[in-house]
Amino acid sequence: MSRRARLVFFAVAVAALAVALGVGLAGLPSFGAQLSAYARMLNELAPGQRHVTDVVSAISFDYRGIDTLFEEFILLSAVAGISVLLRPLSDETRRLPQDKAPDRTIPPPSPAVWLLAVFLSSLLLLTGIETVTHGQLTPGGGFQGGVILASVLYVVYLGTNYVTVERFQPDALLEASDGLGASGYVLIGLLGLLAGTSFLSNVVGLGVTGDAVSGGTIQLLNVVVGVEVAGGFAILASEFLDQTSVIRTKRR
Amino acid sequence: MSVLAYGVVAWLFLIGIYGVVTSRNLIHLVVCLSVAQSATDILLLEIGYRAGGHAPVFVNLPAHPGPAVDAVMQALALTDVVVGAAVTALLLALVVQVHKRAGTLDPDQLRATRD
Amino acid sequence: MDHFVSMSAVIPASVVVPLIGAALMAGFSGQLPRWARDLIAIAVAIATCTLTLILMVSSAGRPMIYWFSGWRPAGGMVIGIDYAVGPLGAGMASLAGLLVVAALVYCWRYFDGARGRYHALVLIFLAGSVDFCLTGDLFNLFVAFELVAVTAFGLTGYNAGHPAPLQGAINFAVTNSLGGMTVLMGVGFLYARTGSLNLAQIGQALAGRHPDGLVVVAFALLAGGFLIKAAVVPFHFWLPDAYGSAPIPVCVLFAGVLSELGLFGLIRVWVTVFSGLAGGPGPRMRAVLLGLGIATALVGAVMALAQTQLKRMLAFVTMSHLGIYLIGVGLLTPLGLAGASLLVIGDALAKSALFLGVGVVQHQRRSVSELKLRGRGRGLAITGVTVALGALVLADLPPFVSSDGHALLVSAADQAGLPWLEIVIALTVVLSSGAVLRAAGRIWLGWGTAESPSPDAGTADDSGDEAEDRPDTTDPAASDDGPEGRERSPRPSRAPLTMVLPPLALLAIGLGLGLAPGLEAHSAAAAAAFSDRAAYAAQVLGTRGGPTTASGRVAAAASHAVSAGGLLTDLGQVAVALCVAAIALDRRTVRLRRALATGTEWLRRLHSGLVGDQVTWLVAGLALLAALAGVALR
Amino acid sequence: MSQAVIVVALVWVAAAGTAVVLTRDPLRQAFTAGFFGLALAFFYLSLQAGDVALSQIVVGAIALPLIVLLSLAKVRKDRE
Repeated sequence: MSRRARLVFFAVAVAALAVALGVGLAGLPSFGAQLSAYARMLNELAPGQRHVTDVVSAISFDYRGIDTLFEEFILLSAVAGISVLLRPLSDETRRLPQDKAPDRTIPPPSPAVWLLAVFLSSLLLLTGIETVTHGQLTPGGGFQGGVILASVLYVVYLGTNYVTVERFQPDALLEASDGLGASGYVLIGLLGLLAGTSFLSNVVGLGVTGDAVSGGTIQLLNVVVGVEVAGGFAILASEFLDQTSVIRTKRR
Repeated sequence: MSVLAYGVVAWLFLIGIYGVVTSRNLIHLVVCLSVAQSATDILLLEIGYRAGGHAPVFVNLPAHPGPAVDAVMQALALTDVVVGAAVTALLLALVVQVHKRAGTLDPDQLRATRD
Repeated sequence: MDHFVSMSAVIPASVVVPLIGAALMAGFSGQLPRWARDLIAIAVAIATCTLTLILMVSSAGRPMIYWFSGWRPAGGMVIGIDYAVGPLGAGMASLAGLLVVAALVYCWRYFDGARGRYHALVLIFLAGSVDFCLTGDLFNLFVAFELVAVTAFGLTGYNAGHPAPLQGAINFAVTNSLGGMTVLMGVGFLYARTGSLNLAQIGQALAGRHPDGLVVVAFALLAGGFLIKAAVVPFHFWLPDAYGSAPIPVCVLFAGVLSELGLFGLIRVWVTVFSGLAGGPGPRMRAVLLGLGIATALVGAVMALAQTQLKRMLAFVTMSHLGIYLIGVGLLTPLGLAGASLLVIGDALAKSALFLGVGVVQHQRRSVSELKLRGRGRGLAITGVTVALGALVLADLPPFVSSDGHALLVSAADQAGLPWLEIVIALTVVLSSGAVLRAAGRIWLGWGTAESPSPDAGTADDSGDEAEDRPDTTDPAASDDGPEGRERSPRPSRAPLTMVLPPLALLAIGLGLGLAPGLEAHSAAAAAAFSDRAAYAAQVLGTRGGPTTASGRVAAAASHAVSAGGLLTDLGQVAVALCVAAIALDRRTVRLRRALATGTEWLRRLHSGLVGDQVTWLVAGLALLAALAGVALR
Repeated sequence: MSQAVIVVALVWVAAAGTAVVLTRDPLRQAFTAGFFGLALAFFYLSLQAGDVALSQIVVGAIALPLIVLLSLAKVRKDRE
């Protein structure tokens, strides 16, 4: 199709689809008028049954915990897929940028930048841990906290130097945390089977509602998800960073 | 109110697809796809909204807080946000490589799979 | 009951095993030697396949319901997520397991596997397929849809050094992500209407009601998403781009299960959710699905005949067979579903064998172009036999299992009063098998010419020279693989047995299944149980259901379906497919071929490989589907 | 009150989403996309969905724009 023909065809098609969507949306109950019995029941029961204050976390990690298990593996597959796609190919080399001028030493970052990085990274570290571990109490949890934790690494990069950090090769550690977090979710699920009930049953002591340690496996699952997501997002960003900074196409 | 709320869902979904169809740059195309994807999250949360409802977080509530909004739809939207992020990142990795191998980002210049 | 308690751990184990294996593979395989990675991944896949086979056998007669996190329904309301395990779903899952084993064994010597990430992705693909086949929850079905899709996108682009796989992966990812979005919107619509995410409970809430606009559009969005995955016309454009360029072992998984999952999702949701609607929507919906199936079958077959790039040809062959399955599924009768199921199994084995055979040729001769390979098959005799046999099995050569499926499908069409469907199916099968046989004749017998019949031989033909098996990584960590990693780079003079044998093993399994007695009756009983919405809902929700339909009656009808007449039809199909190949190779028919190539030029032009075109067709298809659903359901 | 907030958020989301699609230059689009991510987070907050809003901020307003920018940087570097 020429671009013009495609545009005309698309205009007709999208108009028809808009009508169809409109018909469907018009059948919805009016906005804000209705609450399903399922939702009402869970809102009522979850705090008492699961000793949580954030009902969303009870649904994500307990009532519908298997959804979140597969969600974590979607993330794991995306990270693995990106690592496959962005791996250095046979016509590419990994070269650290300073190779161009081997005798040049990298200037250390100025004290102000360094101080800021230390401050920011510790702040982010605390926020991330707090977000991960309080998932059952307040909005936030393993996923959100995990992304925050992953960002710590990049603040460290900012404060020091990408190349310096790269020398430590944190990749193996990040990969391990990605894989460990994901398998941790499955292993915690197996506790339920070992206790003679179902996979992913919440069989750990639930604690007192509102306490820092409460919610049983809901909290544990938040922690392992935090570990997985932190590793996964850090790998993700580092794969893209590698592409821009150290991976080059060999000259033929 | 309903018309506006649900209309935004259809609008974002369709304009996102419009962006995909007319895009001249694959990075632009991928971001447009994520706009269409956000329409689904909005739909879920709107279905779960209860006028005057409070967040499904049962802490520090007044004596008679009234109903909370639907926590189930929030849990689903949460999953979908993660799925959307995963797909977008994966697509961007593909785009970076295709630019290396085909030398262009214009989707209409990519002819490797033409029949 | 005791039996069920011991069995019940098998149900979660069927996803736990591949997931654990994948997570460890993703996290630690850098520390493992290469042979250990291969061995562990193969063991995990075999274990998963065995677990799902156990489930298939033990759920025959009575489906098994498993509630995750221990939340059983209370007061008629579903709280958690269930797996509703029946023989049909478990069988599909074990097929996925078998093909994953084949794909892993085959790649033992095929490529480095990107430090175990290939293994991790393949195992997650398997776990996602199992989840897709077993789940009884609509949103969980969406999650499985996305899980399978995300792994598949990454696997498609595995050969990231070439433009074609990358472009195929982009087209695949964009269209199928849109499919995921429409599925999720459909989920939202149904939740807003029924307040449930459980298939059985939604179906109960809708049963006996007259569908309004919301239900119609919800169906169109769900069905649209599944049909995109199933690559049904006009949603099919991504399939040849992705399957035609993915690495061979990945093609095996895709051609065998990926798109079939889309059809499985469609029929699962139709039966459990929509089939109880008032107004008897069955017959009109049948017309819609049959129409789509016929179009897909014929377009796929014609396009297959027009290809000379072997992988792309097999991709279109796959598509044409998806059309046939949709015809079987779309009859909306247990017998049709049973026929389609057996065909899915038999064809999956044959198509996988074909892809693996092409992989051997590519590995040894560095090309997948039928024309460039003319006469160069000598020395690859076993593979030649494999490819020819695979093509004949696709034409329903008895006594392979696909001929049983074909017989069931034909008798289902007869029972539905649509005997002419047999002709459509035969035409499709003959053309698509003929295309493969033509290629085999050219490559192994040196028949025909080395030039393309179509006036402007497509650029796609030339992309065959890609070398997938080169060690395409210089990552220092990857070369830690040691001597095994190096050994792979010089080309052995003969194809390794791990490449030559898996396709033959798959064909042998197809033969064994075809000789197994009572397979038709079993599959028909499974399909009858699958198609009974009321019984399904009763079992999931733990209520007393009405009488289950007489699955015995369907089974009896099925065992009569295989007759001498059916055998003759099958042999006739095989003979005509051979004739098609012979005509296509005969030098005297060059004019006929030119005319055909010119006549189908417009169809080839539509397959432009441009993502903008594909999304435009997708939007048009969704709108069309919504209109058709409106006519069919109301 | 909350009604008014929701209306404002809806209009903001629709406008920002449209702007993202119509911004054809990917570099500028990365910034409009971040802005759109914020709009979505604000809207989710107005619908009392704190968990989703937080996810949207970390993903839509930070992580994805960052990856888009990195992809752009790579593409520009290849062109040199």
